[in-house]
Amino acid sequence: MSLIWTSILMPIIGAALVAVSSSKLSRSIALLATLGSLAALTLFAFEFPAWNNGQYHPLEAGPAWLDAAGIRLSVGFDTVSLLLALLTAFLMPLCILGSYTAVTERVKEYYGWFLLLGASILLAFAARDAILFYVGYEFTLVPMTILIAVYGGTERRVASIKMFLYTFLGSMFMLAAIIYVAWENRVSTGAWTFDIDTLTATAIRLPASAQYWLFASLMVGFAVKVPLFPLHTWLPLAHDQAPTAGSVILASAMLKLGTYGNYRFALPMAPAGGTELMVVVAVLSIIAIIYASLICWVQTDAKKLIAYSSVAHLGLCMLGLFALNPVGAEGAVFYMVNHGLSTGALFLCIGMFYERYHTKDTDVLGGLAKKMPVWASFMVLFTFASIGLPGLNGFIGEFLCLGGTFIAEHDGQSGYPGVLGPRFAVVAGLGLIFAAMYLLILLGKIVWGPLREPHHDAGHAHACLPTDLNAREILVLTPLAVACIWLGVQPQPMLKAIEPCATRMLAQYPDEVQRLKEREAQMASEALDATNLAQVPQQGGAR
Amino acid sequence: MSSANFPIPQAVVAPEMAWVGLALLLPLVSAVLCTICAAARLRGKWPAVFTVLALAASFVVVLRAYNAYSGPVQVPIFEWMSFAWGDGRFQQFTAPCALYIDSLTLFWMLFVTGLGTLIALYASEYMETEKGAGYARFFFGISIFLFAMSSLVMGDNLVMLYLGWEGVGLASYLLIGFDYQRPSAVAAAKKAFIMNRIGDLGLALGIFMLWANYGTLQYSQLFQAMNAGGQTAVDWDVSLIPFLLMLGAFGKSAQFPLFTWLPDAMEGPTPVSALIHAATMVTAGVYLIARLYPFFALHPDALATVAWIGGGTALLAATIGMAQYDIKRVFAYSTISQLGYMFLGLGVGTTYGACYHTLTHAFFKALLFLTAGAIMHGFAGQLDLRKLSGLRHIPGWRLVSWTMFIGCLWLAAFPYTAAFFSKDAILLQALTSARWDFVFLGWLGLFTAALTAYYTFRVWFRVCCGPVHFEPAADAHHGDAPHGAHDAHGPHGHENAHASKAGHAAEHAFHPHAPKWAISTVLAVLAIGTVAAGFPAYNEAFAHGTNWAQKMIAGSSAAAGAQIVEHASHAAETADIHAAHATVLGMEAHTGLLVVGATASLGGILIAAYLHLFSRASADALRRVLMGNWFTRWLPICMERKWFVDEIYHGLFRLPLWIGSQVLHFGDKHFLDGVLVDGIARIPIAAGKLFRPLYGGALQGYAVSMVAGVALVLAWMTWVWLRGFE
Amino acid sequence: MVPTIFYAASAAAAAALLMLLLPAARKVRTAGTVLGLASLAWILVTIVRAIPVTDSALGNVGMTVLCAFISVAAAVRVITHHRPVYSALYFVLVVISGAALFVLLSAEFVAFSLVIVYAGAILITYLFVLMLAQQSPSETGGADAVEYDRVAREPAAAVTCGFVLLAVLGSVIFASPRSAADASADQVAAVERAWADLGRMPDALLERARRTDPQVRMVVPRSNGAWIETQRDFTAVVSVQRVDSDIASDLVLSPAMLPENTARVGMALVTRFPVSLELAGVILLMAMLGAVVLARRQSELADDERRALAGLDRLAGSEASPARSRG
Amino acid sequence: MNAFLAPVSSAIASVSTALEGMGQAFSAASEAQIALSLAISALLFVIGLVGFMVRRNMIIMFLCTELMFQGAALAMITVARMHMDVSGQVFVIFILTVAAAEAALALGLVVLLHRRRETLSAEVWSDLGEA
Repeated sequence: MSLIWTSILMPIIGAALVAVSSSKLSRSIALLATLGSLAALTLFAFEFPAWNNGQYHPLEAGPAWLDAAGIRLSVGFDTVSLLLALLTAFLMPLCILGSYTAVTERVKEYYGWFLLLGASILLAFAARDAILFYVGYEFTLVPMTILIAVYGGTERRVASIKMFLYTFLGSMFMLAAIIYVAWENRVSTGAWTFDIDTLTATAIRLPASAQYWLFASLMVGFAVKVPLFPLHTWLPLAHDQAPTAGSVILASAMLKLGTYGNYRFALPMAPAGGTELMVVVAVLSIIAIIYASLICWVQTDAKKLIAYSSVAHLGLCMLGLFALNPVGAEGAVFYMVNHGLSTGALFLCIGMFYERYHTKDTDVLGGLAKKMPVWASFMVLFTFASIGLPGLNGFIGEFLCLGGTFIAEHDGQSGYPGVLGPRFAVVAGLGLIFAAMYLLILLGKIVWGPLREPHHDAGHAHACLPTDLNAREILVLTPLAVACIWLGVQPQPMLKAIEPCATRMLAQYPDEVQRLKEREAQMASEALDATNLAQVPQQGGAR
Repeated sequence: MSSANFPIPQAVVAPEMAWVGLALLLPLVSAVLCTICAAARLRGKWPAVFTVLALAASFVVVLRAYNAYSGPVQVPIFEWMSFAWGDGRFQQFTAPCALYIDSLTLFWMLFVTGLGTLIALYASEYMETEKGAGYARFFFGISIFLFAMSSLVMGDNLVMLYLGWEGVGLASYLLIGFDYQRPSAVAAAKKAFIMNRIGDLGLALGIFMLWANYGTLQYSQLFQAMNAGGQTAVDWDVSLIPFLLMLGAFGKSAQFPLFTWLPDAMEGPTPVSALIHAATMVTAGVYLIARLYPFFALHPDALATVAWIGGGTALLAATIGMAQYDIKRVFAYSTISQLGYMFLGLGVGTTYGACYHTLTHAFFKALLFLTAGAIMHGFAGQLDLRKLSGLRHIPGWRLVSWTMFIGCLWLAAFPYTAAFFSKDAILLQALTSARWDFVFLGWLGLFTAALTAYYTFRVWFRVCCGPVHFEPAADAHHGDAPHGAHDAHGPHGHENAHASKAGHAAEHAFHPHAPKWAISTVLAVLAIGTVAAGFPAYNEAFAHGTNWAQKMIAGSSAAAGAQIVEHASHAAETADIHAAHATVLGMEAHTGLLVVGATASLGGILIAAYLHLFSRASADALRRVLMGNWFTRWLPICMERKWFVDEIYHGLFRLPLWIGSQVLHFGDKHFLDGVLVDGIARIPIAAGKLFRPLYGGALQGYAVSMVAGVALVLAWMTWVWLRGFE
Repeated sequence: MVPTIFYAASAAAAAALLMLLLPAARKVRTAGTVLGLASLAWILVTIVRAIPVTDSALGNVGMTVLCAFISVAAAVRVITHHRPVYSALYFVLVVISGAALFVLLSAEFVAFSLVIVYAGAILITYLFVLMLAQQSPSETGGADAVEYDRVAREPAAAVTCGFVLLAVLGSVIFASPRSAADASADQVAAVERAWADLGRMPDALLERARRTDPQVRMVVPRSNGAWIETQRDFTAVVSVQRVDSDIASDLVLSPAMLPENTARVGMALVTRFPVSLELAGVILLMAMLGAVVLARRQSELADDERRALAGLDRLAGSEASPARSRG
Repeated sequence: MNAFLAPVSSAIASVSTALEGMGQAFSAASEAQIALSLAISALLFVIGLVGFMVRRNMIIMFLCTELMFQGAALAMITVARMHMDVSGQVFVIFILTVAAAEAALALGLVVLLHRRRETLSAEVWSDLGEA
């Protein structure tokens, strides 16, 4: 437990140190702090006993924070949250290393806020108390808004305000839902608590109508964060305007808070609601896949393109989650991690050429393979990881998500009856084609083709950067590349570890879905009876 | 629906055979070494050395496996994607990294690794102008391709197959776009990958469907489950499985709806065209169908669809091939056409014919492409058959000319060549089928064979015979010709005469360099291989021995072929009996087909000889006649313009989607974000504007709002309080 | 039911007030006046009809209604009159009618102090200041008053707020019926406290005892140490020594002997609220000091300002700060 | 005639009794009178409040606060009468004190402000605003 707190507090202490240090020293402190956090978390992962049971570890309640409201500083991980936290901790040092030359003004503040961002995301993943989760979840907005609003592009103000307000509005619904469950728990047990497991146990006993609204409001909060169509419009703007490292963390870790929220709260807490609304969410996810993919196709801004592709990819992730069977859930969780790696890496790649050319417009810039072969190699690798090439990490999640969706109607034998089925998988599968299309178009424009450079003399304004990547930048991308390949070749340990979590999340669903199906069958037969009854007098009249 | 028991040999689990995995590992190692070469900025031929050695070693591994082969084996290597949430058959997902080795696998692997080694050797010389990063990149691509192809063929389950399937797509993408600074190459690479992805989606859905029905994706378990009878559990009819798999096969093997990427793929370096886009990768579709042949009986029309698509594509591609001027494009269309034959063979039920044709085709088409590559290499990228003539007479080019001649004879299915026998097997099956449509397709195939002979020898007579004359291509830099110019706009008939005059000036300045040892050796070896590929058939036809190819196919899942077709067409007799008693044009089937096939082949060659060797002007005259006539005008135009398939696709799919995307993009920005999101955000802003005067700084504004607040709070409290009294 | 009528009447009153506040034609203002008086009557009648009036209280109620009309009408005039001096004078009317209401509620001392302090002192101060800041006719632009006196500021919002508040207050009035038991308990407690107060006023006690019985020589403490003891029937018993004997004997004081209101107020001030009394004194002192300081600051500031203005005049074009006034 | 004059004569009688002071202070007050007085106090308070909000003359605004004091004081007296307790009256005395102090200071301030801007309008003093 102390290791968890170490990993969360290291960045915070780092931020405090950065605040009092000099600009020169700040990035080293930040790097050390994030590395320390990663080290603590890695140590924790090594001695983590719960890889194979889907439970939280450690399980004991933390010290009281607000005793009157039963809020406790309880932290602990299950496999999924540990993986996502490891992803965050893994990306943080890389982001900091990647920002060395990108940020030249207000350096101290940048690293300080960045560390706080990382700490709050880690807190959200580590929290075992719903309010603690909410604190982490919501506090991410503050540093992120500042990172965008101060270090962003030309429209940074609009972008940061929109991001803040949009996601904040969403999470209000979520908070309300959590408090509602806590209140119900208080009514039944007489004591306030926000312990997630307890709340889940309470929530699944609520009547179906209550669960419906519970699920809907949790979903609204998380759907904004995911982001699910049509609540996605804040994301492209935020990505477009954010500094590179901000984009990386936004795409890789912050969006995962949304899907993680679904995994942790919406789905297990309100199985009846989830069953009712599953088709709605699935349809929205599919719309997101197709819609965002098509928009990517005509994007000329590289970063916006990747941002929209995140919308599409996370749509697939949500679809896998809402297939409500272990295959889809495994795929979705795996995809959460791997989308973080490949998309984060793509943002880093884009940031690297942006630093050199100060443009992300694929109409102006192109054919960089000639000038930057090393960069181009990485870019191609990560693009294919994002396309979902088998052997790289993206494939596993994509394949399982689609497969889970496909077999969702395969009831009886898998133990997890579903509703979605092949029709959904086919339409979502079009996304695979579109993904190849827009990402290869991106590659074709900026990596391949004759060299095109912007005309203004700022071509190589950045004096300290060579034409191709320098050692530091290679150092940033290499771990990501290794991770992408390694997870594509050896997903097995991770899949095994996720499996108990997936089944645990879905524990209530087989019964609920069965009930839904029975209800629908009954309604159908009643409708049939009604039409038969309606026909009788008609026939009589005809005679 | 098909509970018939097909005699599929059961696989034995043999972990001790893990060394076969070297066939996968070695190309991967060489890929890594190539990467290191690139990183270390080595300028030598090291990447080629590594690759050739690795591929040769993996060929040796496959040979050893062939020697050690005694029955199907399953070789587990490590767990890749496997998890279970219960004990039931449908409560697990198992996709290990494992190998499934049966005779079909070995049959494929032998020519894949063998040809891969040879072509890599060829490329070591062909690509020498690119030494440095490009050289390493090229051999990286080749190595990755070989790895992926091996995984595709040797994989124990459909997920491994899918890995290879997409992996060869990646290699193809990287290699077609090898000359990445040429936009046409980049576009071709992109097109290849995306069109393949359409097929891949079909394959993926087919895989899911198989999984949903049989609860496993491993071949041996699948076949067992198949024999035990499928379990229909999804709301889609299980008989859709073959159609979905077919879509994947059509994409990878460039069949009718998805074939347009292959001609464009000729943008890649010629060794790539030879290896990937002629000999090996494009046969993956054939392999897929052969491997999963029992499942194609799940729908009675599945195999008929394969046959129709194959036969139709063969004819379509042949007609286009007749009107192309770029040598590589002619060969590309001939590849599509020949692949059509293979699918025809699969469709009519002779997996042996299809697979054997794959083998022979692999050799002669690789040979043809490599000779084309040699010409391109020597003539600075010139590939227009109107601008090359009489190569046979140029010193140093004899080997090329004659090896090309061998390739052309084989492609034209000249009697008693290997290709003749393989094509024969396919057409015989079709012509003797009990189904009228298969017989029709057989005759269509024969007609196509005549066209094939014509366009094949059109190339050879044009390029290697006649007076010596050549023009180097406009870009003196070695590489691949800018086909784009000819591609879109059909050439004008009378170009020939003028071109030769214009070319004379260049002729003196330009000296073609003849191929050196590596290319020559490879050409020679391949020519021998091409001839030797006929051995199994000769053994059967003349020595009445066993046909090696047939034996190999018969030992695998593809063997179920004949029975399935019979089963599907409800014919009482088996294919063999049927063929034995069948007649072609009143003669005994084998004899009849020999006569008819020889006639078609020789007829095509003779017409080509007349039009393109003896009287070249008459070819132009014929074209003028056709073009001058309103009723026939469409024919040459459509053939030259490739039946407008690309344009139709553009108009039918790409353009509407693109317009749709623009609309969505606009809508996303201005409606969804602009009107809805910002519109909602404007409500509080408007409310703020409404109350703004209250807070202008004047005291009373604050007073009013304070009083209003107090009044409202009091009102609410009073209301609550009063409710308490009532 | 009753509150609903009251709300309607209040709404009418609010509408009338709005009509009076809006810069409208004379007819509208007349209509507003009529409507206002009618709705005021309506409010009062609603109340009187809601609560039965005993005959004995008829006079009090009638007087209260009369005073209500006067004070409310005057209050409305205070806020609607365009000329500040008249507003101030109408306020005097409010104070006087208010004092009458105080008297009707048996608070004579407060009533008189109200008249003296308000009408006599505070209002005069107001008038002084008004005179001091009086606009010349040229400033008013020929109208009867300056613009900021004539045009009300956001009357609709203000009247709406006021109406809501009035409705709330009215609801409270209607919602708290007092039980007779409460009233009598209050009465008992009040009488007891009044007798106890009397016990702390030796002279008054002696005087009352003598008034009851002229033979009383002195009042002595009773056996339990208290000076006075309350009886059930609102009478009280004191121990007295009569002129003719040294032996203490009981004397019953009738309710008429209860101390008068002013005495009780005074008693309460010094016995129950001594600290508040002191604080009030301090407040007055501080106010006085504050007024002195302000008056001093005033003249200094005036000098400063004059100097600043002169400086600003030299620096041409930067008259920004005075020009910012939005009058 | 008698019926018409009866309320008037009884009113005069009640005033004289009230002025005499004794006795009536300890009898239960008429509920109607209490309600009426409270209503008047509410009206005065609200009118004062409205006046404070609508009038732009600073002096009148302060006058309106005095109106509100009146309302409050009347409510105090009424409730004191209702409970027959003198604390309410005592409190009104304090209110008077505060009102006097407030008047002194407020008027001083008004004069000060008037000196600075030569107007009594409250709206020239809007420095609280953001603009």
